[in-house]
Amino acid sequence: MQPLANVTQLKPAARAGAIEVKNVGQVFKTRSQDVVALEDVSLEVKPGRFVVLVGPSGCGKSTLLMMMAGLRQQTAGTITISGAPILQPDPDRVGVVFQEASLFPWLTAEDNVEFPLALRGVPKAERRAKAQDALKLVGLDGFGRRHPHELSGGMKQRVSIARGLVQDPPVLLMDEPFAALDEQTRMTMGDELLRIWAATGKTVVFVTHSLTEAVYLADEVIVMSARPGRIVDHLQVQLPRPRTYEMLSGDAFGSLRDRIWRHIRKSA
Amino acid sequence: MQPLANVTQLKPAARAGAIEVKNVGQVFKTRSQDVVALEDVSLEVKPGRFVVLVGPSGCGKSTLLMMMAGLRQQTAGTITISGAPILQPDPDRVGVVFQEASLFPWLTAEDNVEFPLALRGVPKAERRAKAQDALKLVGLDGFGRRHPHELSGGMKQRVSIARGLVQDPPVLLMDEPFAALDEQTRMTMGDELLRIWAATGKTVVFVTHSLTEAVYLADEVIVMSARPGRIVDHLQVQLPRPRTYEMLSGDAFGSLRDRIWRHIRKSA
Amino acid sequence: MQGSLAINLARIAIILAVLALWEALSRTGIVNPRLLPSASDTFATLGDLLQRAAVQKDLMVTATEVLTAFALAVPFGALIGFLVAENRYFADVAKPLLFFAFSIPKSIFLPMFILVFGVGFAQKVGFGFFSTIFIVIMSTTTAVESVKVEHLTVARSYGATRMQTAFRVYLPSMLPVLLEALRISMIFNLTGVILAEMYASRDGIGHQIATWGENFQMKQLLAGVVMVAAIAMTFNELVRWVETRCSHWRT
Amino acid sequence: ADTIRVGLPTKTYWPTTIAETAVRQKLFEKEGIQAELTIYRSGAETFEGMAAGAADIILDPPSLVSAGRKKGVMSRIVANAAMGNFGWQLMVPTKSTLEVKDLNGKKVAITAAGSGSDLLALWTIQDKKIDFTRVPVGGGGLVPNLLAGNVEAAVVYSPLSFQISKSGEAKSILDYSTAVPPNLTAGWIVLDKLAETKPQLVQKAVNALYGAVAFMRANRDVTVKLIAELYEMPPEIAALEYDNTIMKLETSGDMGAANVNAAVQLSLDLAKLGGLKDIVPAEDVISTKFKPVPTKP
Amino acid sequence: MSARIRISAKTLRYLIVICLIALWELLPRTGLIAELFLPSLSSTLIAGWTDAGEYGHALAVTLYEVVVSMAFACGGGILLGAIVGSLPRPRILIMPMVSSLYAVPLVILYPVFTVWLGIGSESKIAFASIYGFLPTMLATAAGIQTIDPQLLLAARSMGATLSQRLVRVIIPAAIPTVLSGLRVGGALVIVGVVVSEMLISSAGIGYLISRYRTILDSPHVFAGVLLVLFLAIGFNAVIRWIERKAAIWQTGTRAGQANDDAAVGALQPAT
Ligand SMILES: Nc1ncnc2c1ncn2[C@@H]1O[C@H](COP(=O)(O)OP(=O)(O)OP(=O)(O)O)[C@@H](O)[C@H]1O
Ligand SMILES: Nc1ncnc2c1ncn2[C@@H]1O[C@H](COP(=O)(O)OP(=O)(O)OP(=O)(O)O)[C@@H](O)[C@H]1O
Ligand SMILES: [Mg+2]
Ligand SMILES: [Mg+2]
Repeated sequence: MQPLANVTQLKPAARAGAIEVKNVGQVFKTRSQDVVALEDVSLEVKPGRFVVLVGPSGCGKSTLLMMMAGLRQQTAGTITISGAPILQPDPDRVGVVFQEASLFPWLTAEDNVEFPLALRGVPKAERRAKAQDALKLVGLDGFGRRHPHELSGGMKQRVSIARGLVQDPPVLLMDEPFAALDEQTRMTMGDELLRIWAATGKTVVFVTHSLTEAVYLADEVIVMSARPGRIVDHLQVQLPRPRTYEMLSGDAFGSLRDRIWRHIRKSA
Repeated sequence: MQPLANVTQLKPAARAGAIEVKNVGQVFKTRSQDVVALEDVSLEVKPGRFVVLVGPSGCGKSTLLMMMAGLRQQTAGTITISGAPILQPDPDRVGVVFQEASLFPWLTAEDNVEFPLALRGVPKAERRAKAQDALKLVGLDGFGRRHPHELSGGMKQRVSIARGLVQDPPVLLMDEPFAALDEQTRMTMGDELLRIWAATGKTVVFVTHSLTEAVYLADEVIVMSARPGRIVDHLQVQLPRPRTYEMLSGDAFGSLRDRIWRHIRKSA
Repeated sequence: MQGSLAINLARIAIILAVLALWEALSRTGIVNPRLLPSASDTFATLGDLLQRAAVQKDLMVTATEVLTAFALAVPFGALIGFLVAENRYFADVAKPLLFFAFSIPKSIFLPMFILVFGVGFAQKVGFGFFSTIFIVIMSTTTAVESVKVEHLTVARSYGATRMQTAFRVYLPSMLPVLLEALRISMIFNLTGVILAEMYASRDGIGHQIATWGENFQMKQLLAGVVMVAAIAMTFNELVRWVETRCSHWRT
Repeated sequence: ADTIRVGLPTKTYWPTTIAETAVRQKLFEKEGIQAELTIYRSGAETFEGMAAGAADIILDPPSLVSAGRKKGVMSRIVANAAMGNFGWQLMVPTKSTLEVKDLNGKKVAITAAGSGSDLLALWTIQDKKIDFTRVPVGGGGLVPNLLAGNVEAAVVYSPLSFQISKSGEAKSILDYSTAVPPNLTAGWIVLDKLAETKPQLVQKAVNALYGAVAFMRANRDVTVKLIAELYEMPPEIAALEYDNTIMKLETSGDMGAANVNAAVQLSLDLAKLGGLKDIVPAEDVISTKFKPVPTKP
Repeated sequence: MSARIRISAKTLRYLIVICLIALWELLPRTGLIAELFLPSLSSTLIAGWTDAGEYGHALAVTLYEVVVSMAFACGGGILLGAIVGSLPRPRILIMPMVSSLYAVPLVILYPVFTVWLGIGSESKIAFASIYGFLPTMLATAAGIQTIDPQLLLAARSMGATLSQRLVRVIIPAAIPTVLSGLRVGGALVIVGVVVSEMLISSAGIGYLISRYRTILDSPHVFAGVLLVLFLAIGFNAVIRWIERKAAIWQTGTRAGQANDDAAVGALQPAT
């Protein structure tokens, strides 16, 4: 385990949206043995970048996201967001879309989306309007009054994405948000996300298993290895924006995808 | 709504694993209005076939599977499995892998996998052995003693698949089983599934959003349209078996994939 | 594990603090020591009382009655509660009636128990049972209702029988609520038996306690209360032990 | 041997001493019967116990017999046990200077509305021509409330009354054993049915009980020790209880005696004060069939 | 399909109630039970009617005590139960102590309590509040533990404060358990008030019950009991009303699914 001694100094001047992860480790204590989920992970994300995190199942992607969100404390190292260490959840700095939809079953889709706004005391009319917009964005116009159990798996996930979007934080962490979606919806939503990102200048950290999606969306792709999770590659995707579907068949795209693929194949 | 009059005659001689869906419809009553999820769906699956079901999010794939499993009653039409109508769950005829992992949180991974066997009174030693095999198959060797909350999203899904496999029924219904897996694991598991399928002669109905995966795995692909769900295409995949990754770049593969893609794009 | 040590220490500290406060209140005369004998006096009396063969016998009698009533009420009540929750028809018929029965002070019915059982073991157990069963039924019903549908669906898809669903899905998911109910039931049960003993009895600790109370023997009364509380706490700890063994999957 | 089930209203009450003495001196055995003692919470509960068939012979005031007859429970007093409220006192804290007449408009604790202490309080109001509020505080609440000053006075039963006057916490301002004219405060009661079907058993039981009374009168030390043990009290207080209560109990128990009818009537009249409406004639609550022949130890 | 059954369930329930009422009248009349133990319904009603004023006053006193205690017991119990249940440390530390505290037979100590609280309404309210508070709190805290931790995680990520998590996540998610806590706690409050009035007091229904009982006036005793029954009926009606209001919150659990008609059949396990 890393000692906590090498804590970085606060950088008060750092811009909103910057993420700095330094020598972070996470050890889970289970009854039988200790599980080292992440070991010595360091990465730096400049504000406004779209970063995609890929890696084999169980390598610690969700765990890393949870730590960035302040929902779990790392057992070693430090995480700084917008220049200040993140010690507890702070919706003004970071928003999360979870891997499992985790909607509140007693609220309708629209109330679920409004939830984070309600917490902040946004007036009813304003948050209703925002929720409607977000639901329209994810293609769930007209489903606002349904309860989660009346929605399909993909619809629940989309409500969850909408809930993440209305929060509008400078850093958005998304854990496999499109996993339950069909390819068409997935593309539409990917483009939509890129549009919002470009317009708002958010920093996005996005976990996915689709390498095509990874390259299509990312400024940078971070590749993690299997247990214990470490960073094995950090690629810059130099493809021009806006991205188009034609690029998918280009050479640059193919070679990036291949490079990631080799890493994953090696470590899975 | 269809009257129940046109019930098909029982065909006692039908072979195990045959599925027949006739004019099936499903209407959900919600507080505000009635939702027609499925309308007049008919399909026939010969024993031992590998059928993949694709369609836009919310088109009724999960609902159709639930009805085939006897977990939900259709509001119109009939469903026959192995020659007899399915009116309630019957694990001797049909096994299900659910879209959401739905593991029992109070059981360890291995106890979760053993669960269906324990219900049938399989002796402890035997079911332990089978569960170990199934866990090994899904790459979770050594994770047997963990509880679901100690597993990653993809791991939970794999436990759920293992639980479906140990049951060994003639018909296996799988609802997006690989959605949370990375591409490498997904491929390995797909090949594993095909191997088991070929060896046991099961009928498999498999829901996925990955069109590549659909064509790679299937004997037949059934394409559904968005609400109300109907069958818009039923393709035979004539690619030879065993399937290889080289086929993915072949023309036959590409044109099948394109054909499905056009349907999905139209209806989503 | 070091966490549980800290918690145990904290718990002991709280108990000691309460005892110290009790002792201080009484010693300094802030509270009339005749009305609230000091903790040390009470525990000294407790020691004396426990030496007595008669008190030991009373404790044994009460403990037997309490355990018998409990052993009868819990399975029986859980079964009814389960039926009520499982069967809509039965629920519609019985739920309001059961709930209604629960809100009536049970001590009104003590004479009826004497009428049916006479005075003795059966009557105490009967009343203990009667005081407990309704809360068991109600808690079971609620516990059943909080079970997750997905888990039931999974079990159904594997063809689980009614019994299997009950023991393999309902029971584990209901466990936290059920154990809490068990605790509360035990307390009701204990109070029920003691009330019955106070009402009419040849032996039992409740009968003793009533006498001490009516004769303003505060030391004995408090010591008796401590005894009863100790029985209940022992049981509590037992339930807690089961709880920690069964619920480690919750975090 | 036949068993007689004796129902007693409270543990620390003289009937318990009588019955216990009879058991320990083997008086029931000498009569060829066995006894089983059950202690109830109060007079009314004891009566219900008998009505429910859980007790054969009980000790209670005539008023309950009267009320019971109106409610379909047919019983009678077969032996006269006491002709006064021995040891019952109206008490105030030691520091208090209040007299009985000063209690006008004050609060006086009783155990329960309609109980023996309530009757005595009502009698006080009527007899002393004053008015005070009767506050039911339960047996366990009498002394605590008196000491805490929630009430100005309390009607206290024996031996509690001796105990707190001995300890110097309270003093008596009215002794009901002398103040109230003699009336039949308590007698041994059996159901009519039992008296008819097993008169022998009833006769033997009263023989043993009055044998015990005789024994107690003759053996002061043994009895004081017994009281101290039963009541869990120091011997001094047990001695007070012996002198002021046990020694004043009826020794013959004969319901045929000349003064009995009037004494029962007076007792019922007092009960009327407490709100008793179900009054039957005095002769209906008593039975003269059994005249105790004290068993010799 | 369930409509017919539902009606007949209701009918059956009424039939049972009518049978009980008939038995109440007939058993004492035929002499099968002595009037001392169970006076006939008619004589009970007559007793109650002749002293209607007295009973009316008693009911007012009791009702006041019940309502106030209910606010303390249920309100406080749910709130504290939710807080304690959602914080693991205090839960482990406090809960065993609280349930042990409840194990102290309060009824026995009640006479001593009156020394400090007086014998008026205050002591009844205090007693009934404590009596109903602990089960409500314990039940709520237990219910909290069945909540999906993922939901709490989500709320935390959105910056929900402790009180927001309590009101917006924990309580709604624990609604079925909270409701049962309310039921149990409320019923106990009624019992607590009546019992404490029976023990020590000079007003209220419990006082009347124990007073008439001391002089074996069973019709008047049961007239009081009848009033307690009415209190219970009234309380039951309130709870059912709340339950109906809350039904929408219970989606996703067994209780909520009862509303989904297609799923009703699905709730019966296969045989
Ligand atoms: N609470 C926990 N206790 C013990 N081990 C845990 C716990 N949570 C996660 N783990 C372990 O940590 C590792 C990383 O888990 P994590 O959920 O971060 O993986 P992931 O990269 O998100 O995987 P996936 O793609 O399957 O979602 C896994 O091996 C998992 O078993
Ligand atoms: N219990 C219900 N009540 C009302 N509507 C429901 C219910 N269950 C499903 N639906 C609706 O039925 C439709 C089909 O749902 P289903 O879950 O079958 O979709 P799906 O094809 O599996 O979608 P996905 O790919 O997103 O999982 C959806 O529009 C959904 O909103
Ligand atoms: Mg993950
Ligand atoms: Mg689905």
